[in-house]
Amino acid sequence: MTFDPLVIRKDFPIFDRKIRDGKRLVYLDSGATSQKPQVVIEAESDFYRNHNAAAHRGAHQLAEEATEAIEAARSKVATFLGGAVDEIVFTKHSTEALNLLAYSIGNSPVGNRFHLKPGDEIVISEMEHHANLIPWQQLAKRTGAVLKWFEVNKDGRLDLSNIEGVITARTKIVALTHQSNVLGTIIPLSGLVERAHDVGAVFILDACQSVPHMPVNVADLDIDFLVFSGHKAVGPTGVGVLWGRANLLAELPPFLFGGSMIESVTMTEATWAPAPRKFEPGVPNMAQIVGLGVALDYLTNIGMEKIHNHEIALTDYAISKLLEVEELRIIGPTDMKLRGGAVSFTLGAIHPHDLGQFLDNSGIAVRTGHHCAWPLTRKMGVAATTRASFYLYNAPEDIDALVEAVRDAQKYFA
Amino acid sequence: MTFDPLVIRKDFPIFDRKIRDGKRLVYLDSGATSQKPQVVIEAESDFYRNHNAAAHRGAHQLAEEATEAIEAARSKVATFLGGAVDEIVFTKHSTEALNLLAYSIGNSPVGNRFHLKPGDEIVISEMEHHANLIPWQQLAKRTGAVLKWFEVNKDGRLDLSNIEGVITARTKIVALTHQSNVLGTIIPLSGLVERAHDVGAVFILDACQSVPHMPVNVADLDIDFLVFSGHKAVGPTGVGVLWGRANLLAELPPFLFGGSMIESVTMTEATWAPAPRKFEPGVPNMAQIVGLGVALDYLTNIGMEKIHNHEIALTDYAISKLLEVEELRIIGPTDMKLRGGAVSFTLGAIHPHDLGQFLDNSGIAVRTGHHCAWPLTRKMGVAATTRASFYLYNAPEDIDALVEAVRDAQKYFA
Amino acid sequence: MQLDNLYQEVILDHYKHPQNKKLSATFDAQVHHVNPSCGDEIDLNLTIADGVVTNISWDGVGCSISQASVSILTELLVGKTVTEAYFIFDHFVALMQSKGTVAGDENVLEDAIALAGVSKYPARIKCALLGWMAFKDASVQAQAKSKLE
Amino acid sequence: MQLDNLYQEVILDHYKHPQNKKLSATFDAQVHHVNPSCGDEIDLNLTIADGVVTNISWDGVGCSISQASVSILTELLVGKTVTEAYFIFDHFVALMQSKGTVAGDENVLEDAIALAGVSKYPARIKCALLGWMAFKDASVQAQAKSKLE
Ligand SMILES: Cc1ncc(COP(=O)(O)O)c(C=O)c1O
Ligand SMILES: Cc1ncc(COP(=O)(O)O)c(C=O)c1O
Repeated sequence: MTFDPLVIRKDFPIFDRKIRDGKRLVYLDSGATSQKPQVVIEAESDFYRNHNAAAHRGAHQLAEEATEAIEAARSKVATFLGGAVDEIVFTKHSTEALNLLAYSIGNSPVGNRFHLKPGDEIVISEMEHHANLIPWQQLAKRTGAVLKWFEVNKDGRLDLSNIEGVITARTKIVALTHQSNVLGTIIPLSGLVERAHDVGAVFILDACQSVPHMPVNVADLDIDFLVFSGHKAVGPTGVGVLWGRANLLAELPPFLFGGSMIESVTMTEATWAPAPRKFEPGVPNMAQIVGLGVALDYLTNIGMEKIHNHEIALTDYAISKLLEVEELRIIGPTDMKLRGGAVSFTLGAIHPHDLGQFLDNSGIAVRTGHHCAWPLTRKMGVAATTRASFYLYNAPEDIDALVEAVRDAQKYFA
Repeated sequence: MTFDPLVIRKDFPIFDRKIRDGKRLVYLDSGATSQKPQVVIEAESDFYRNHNAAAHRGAHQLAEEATEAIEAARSKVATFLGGAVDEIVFTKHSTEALNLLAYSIGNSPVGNRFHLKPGDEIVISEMEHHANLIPWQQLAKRTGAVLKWFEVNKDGRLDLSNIEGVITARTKIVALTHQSNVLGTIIPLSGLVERAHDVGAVFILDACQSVPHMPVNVADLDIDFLVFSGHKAVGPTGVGVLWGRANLLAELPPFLFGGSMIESVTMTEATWAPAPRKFEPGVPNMAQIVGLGVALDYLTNIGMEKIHNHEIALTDYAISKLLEVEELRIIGPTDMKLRGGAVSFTLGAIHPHDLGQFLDNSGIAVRTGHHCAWPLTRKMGVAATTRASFYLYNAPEDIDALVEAVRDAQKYFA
Repeated sequence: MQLDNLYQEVILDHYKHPQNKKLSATFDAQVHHVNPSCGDEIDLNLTIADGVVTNISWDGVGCSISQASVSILTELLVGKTVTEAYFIFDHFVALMQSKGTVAGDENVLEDAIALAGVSKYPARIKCALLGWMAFKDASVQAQAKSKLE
Repeated sequence: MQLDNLYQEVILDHYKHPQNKKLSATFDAQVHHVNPSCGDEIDLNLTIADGVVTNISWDGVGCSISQASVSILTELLVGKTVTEAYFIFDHFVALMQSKGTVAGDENVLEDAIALAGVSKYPARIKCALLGWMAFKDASVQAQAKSKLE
């Protein structure tokens, strides 16, 4: 099957609508959230119409079917990531998954391998989304651990010149984003993971911007934990994934407490079910989990490798076209070997808000601002940027529309 | 408009399906999760098909529409509960909402009114669902606070004979369930709330089993926080609500950290946006929030008072019919003035699992077990019960089917 | 009735007349297992002599499936070598997890074949396995103990 | 073009030639406000003498809407009594939050009426209000200070 974004687009009902009085929707904001194919929308509806009941509770047929449905989705996620089924924990989004890790680590008693004491170190980078920055910053404050980070250099890559000085014998946690949601930079993982393991730290990967866009296999990467959000991977809103190595999930204390995560409960004591149940109290976001399973099937059927190649080609085209625009500056690497399909830029003195508004008026949806990575935009010396991010339903015509509108904006605000 | 469950049922597509090879679905498990009307299912789909984008981010039309959609839902929830719009925090379920409170309280520094020190007291009851028990039990362990509780007496009511001894000057938090999910007991709130406020404690209401079934107004009840789950109120899975008084939400530290909940961020420090944003990091469960808004509209159009009266009548009928069955024992009050529509019972020596399986075979969905309230079932002297729970789409014919099948089960297992 | 596939005569018999349901005074290992989703509990005592299961006794509360399953287990495994018992155990677990796709070998499982229908009711598999998991746990403990002696 | 409703000539003029964009050396109150969703920032100095706004100066980074809005504000409010300034403030905020349902009174708002189109773009309302909120904050501080003196 050849890869044709215009054919793929037909699977996504939202492209049938018009923007700002009749304009074609040019959706270049998939880095924030992706659009949903009809099969995913239908999967959620079908769950409600035919199988809705509280999974893992009740011995009736609907409850059995609901259980079967979410457990089947769990095994799809496991296969997609190359992990084991009991290593998949469903959350509401990657933000929750990262907070789960930070709080569970914070709950670890003395003697537990995750226990943090004053002076222990947590390593992140200046490139992190707030979701992979603030939870660690606050955990450090609560425990007395020290937050350290890799800096970002002028061309938007991690400064790894002093990797031994950043990840040290005191490091317990290394938590990094696979691909920057602002710069598009993909970090060189293998050396970092190796160094983390050499010093006995666990390696946590924020794969929000990579899992939806390229083949990611947790075993190949040799990481310890990974998070991503369903809504960025053509899945429903309200569902995210934490993957963790079985032996680590076994040792990690629980985060949220409630029904169905227990082994036994008295008024004063509780013991926990094995993972993943231990981390999933309450009636699950069942319809969303089912939808996510179908979303990953959809991506798999098209092929993650093909999707990735498509995005690389598109990004390459976008960067070359954008760079032809006077005063346009790409914030982040321009070498396709170092990056994925999120392209941030500035346009002379035109404020991104104004540019974004102008683009919107032409039917083009981009994101503007600091993209929830404020320390990074500050470091890059810009107050805000305009970001175009691509996915499987984007075509070169979308890039052409973007570049043309950027030029028009220049005239408008001149 | 007269209230007719058989007409209402037509709004819920799941009742078109058959159970166990052709039997009518008699759904008596709404206490675990409710079924969804077509309008709610359609609202989620419509969001994805027409308005999907990351709310509160991006200046494009879809993002505006998505923002507008979830904020409109927020104001519907506020109106439904009698609170203010900024007092509504969306979570994934009530379990998360209760954990949010417990963790945020645990994050409160010295000087904050929520700060807990060793010796401070947290009061719950033996009637709590695990979701309103374990978070407090674990918070007590983390902070050195003392967990106390109201006992439950033989007929399944709170023992309030020593209210002054349980809620004392040292009490900082009183967290109680409005209606027991096992016994159906509705607790007498006003005296408890008054006592909590007299000693300066905050009152948290677990309204999971009341908000979907009767008019609940936070101002009338004079409580401080309330939680409920959308999926039990004909809403989507994956969305819950925390309501809190504005001044208390303002003082409460945040729980989950990430994007869109901040005022400013550096690598080492962060400050927070005002509530509700402070408690809602990450791309929200948007389609589910929108669906919940439509669910509450649906309930409001029918009328919460009417729904409540219907359930009272149905429960009254059910209890009288069930009590005619030999060896059947109702666990919980039988006086309709003290209770709502969740009826737990035992049937001689027949184990609830076996009874539940038999009922399922007749198309009747009930729940069996300890219903995530293990200390309570232990206290009531039973290992497990069978629970039938009612909602607006249940009719007397469902009760008749239940009672007939219970009698058949007695013969089968005799 | 469809339900009869689940509640076979043998099961209801064992449920009404459970075998070896009285904890022995002596044992090599004693375990307590719980099914957290329903609160069912079992205590099981096990004695192993020279690699042969010589005694299994139990007590507990639970549904007909869990009670019958452990009752059948005691009759089936006493007298078998630990190796034979593990072979039967594996066979039984595989049958339970088969979602009704395998029939099970009556020569291996004897009366326990009556539990085959359980595999079509996912929520009940844990009930059927409760006693078996307790046995497995106890056997590991008993063997560890005998190695120490 | 539809966008012209938002980007009126007056706005683009003020954006390109912002008024009073140089922080004064003296002031009764100085505030720093931020729009957390985009990172735009403003510093604003305010002087109030005998109940009259005598000086407003500012500096900052932001989009055309936020820059024009504060520029217009400085021309509009200087010379007004605090009471008049608050009246205009309330009128402006109400216009911004109106979702395009009210027209705004040009006699009250003068050049600021040009921002009326913003109210139809919910994501931009905060931009238009950034400087106004800074002014309000500063005025409260300046008055509190003058009471103390
Ligand atoms: C009284 C009560 N509290 C809390 C919960 C937990 O609700 P959820 O699983 O939706 O978080 C339930 C429902 O199971 C309940 O009945
Ligand atoms: C790199 C990265 N990490 C984390 C997040 C947070 O994702 P979510 O809002 O779905 O939790 C995002 C998306 O906004 C992201 O791009």
